[in-house]
Amino acid sequence: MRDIRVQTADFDPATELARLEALDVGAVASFTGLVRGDDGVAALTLEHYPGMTEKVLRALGDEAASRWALAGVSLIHRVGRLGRGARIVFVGTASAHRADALESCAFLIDRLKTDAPFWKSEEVGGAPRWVAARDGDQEAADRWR
Amino acid sequence: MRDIRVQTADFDPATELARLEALDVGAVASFTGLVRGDDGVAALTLEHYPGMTEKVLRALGDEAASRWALAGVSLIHRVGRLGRGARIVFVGTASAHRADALESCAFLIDRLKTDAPFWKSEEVGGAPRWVAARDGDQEAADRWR
Amino acid sequence: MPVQILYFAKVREEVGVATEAVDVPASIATISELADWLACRSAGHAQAFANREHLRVAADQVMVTFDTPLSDGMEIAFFPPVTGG
Amino acid sequence: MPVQILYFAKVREEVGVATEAVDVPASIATISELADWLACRSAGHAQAFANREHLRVAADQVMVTFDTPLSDGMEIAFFPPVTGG
Repeated sequence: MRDIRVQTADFDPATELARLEALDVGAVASFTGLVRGDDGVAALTLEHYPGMTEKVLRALGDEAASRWALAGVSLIHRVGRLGRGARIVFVGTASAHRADALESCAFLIDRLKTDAPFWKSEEVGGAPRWVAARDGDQEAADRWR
Repeated sequence: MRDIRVQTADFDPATELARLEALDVGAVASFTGLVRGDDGVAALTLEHYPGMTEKVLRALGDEAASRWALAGVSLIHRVGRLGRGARIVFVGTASAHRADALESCAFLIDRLKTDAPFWKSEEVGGAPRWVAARDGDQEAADRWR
Repeated sequence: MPVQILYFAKVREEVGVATEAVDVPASIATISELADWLACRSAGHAQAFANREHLRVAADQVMVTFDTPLSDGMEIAFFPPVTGG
Repeated sequence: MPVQILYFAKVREEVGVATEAVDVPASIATISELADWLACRSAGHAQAFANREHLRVAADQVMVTFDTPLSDGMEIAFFPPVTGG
């Protein structure tokens, strides 16, 4: 099962988990990223590169499936304006082995952060500003290379 | 938020995820373990050591909270007879940082596997047999020590 | 010295009971010595305690090693390596 | 040589347009040379291309380095380091 989507609409982690559980393989891992409410950011706006984004996410799904024994991968990323507490990204994996599910889930979110063409602009005090890339994200992605 | 439970009843990962998301911190990771349907096992029966089990799970929650910046931990383990595809265990973590959420989630399931007094008996062809401990589980737990 | 003994999983099946309250002779100082003493109680006990490598022990609900000293009124549990999760 | 140029995020704001179809002189062989040539189109372009270290580039929707050769009809996108997830 491979479910890879870029969308403005919200998604339901429960629906995604249920699809992964239904694969009947024993281990399901997930990661959900949300707009944090603790740093004065009222909302984010996510821009992306249509076409390339989907291509990169599919390639990451393929790489995960080649490195770990996976029965299923869900990769959902939202774009557009997202308010405080809104879901941004979901990564879900299913495997017969818990290490495969957990590691591939971490791999997918780490590599998505540096490889997929999304850009966040945040609203603080009414004014939008572009979010700067973090060195830590590059380091987290590099440990999978 | 700390939610640690041992129960015969099923649990709903969606409810647990929603509680973790409501902590408003940005990153939620989860692991769900289920009875695999691919190796001829019709059902599992899980026995545990009441009292000690809860104590060990609470101690693991405390250790996770001391090692990573966590806003929430959910740790639910079922006991009793569980049919094919049934949920066995849920680990959920919430943090402001995705690495903290993902690593603590892996830590909790790895250490639960070797430290918490649960024992699985599986039914194959009608006859129950005790599941043997796996060396790989010990190795997975040892990397966190 | 009164001690509460608990058995779980395969060990419980071999011994034939889940719990037993025993009065341990004063000469027995460690869990290891307790295990040797318990092994003499029945053929089932002997079988359960035959291979220490496949046996784990908890004292007052904390996993310990067999050289742990025994105390009055302790709850001692013997069981196989755990297999939850 | 016709090339389709795309700009995203801060780079798009600096340049002032999201896309432009340009006809690149035959002397321009690499993406690096294309960037230098585009930088001369306006003050906004100059600003966007001033610091290569904060610029990423994709050719036909694949992340590449600036020394990549340019081909006829390529889709070249310039953007800041990505910040999704």
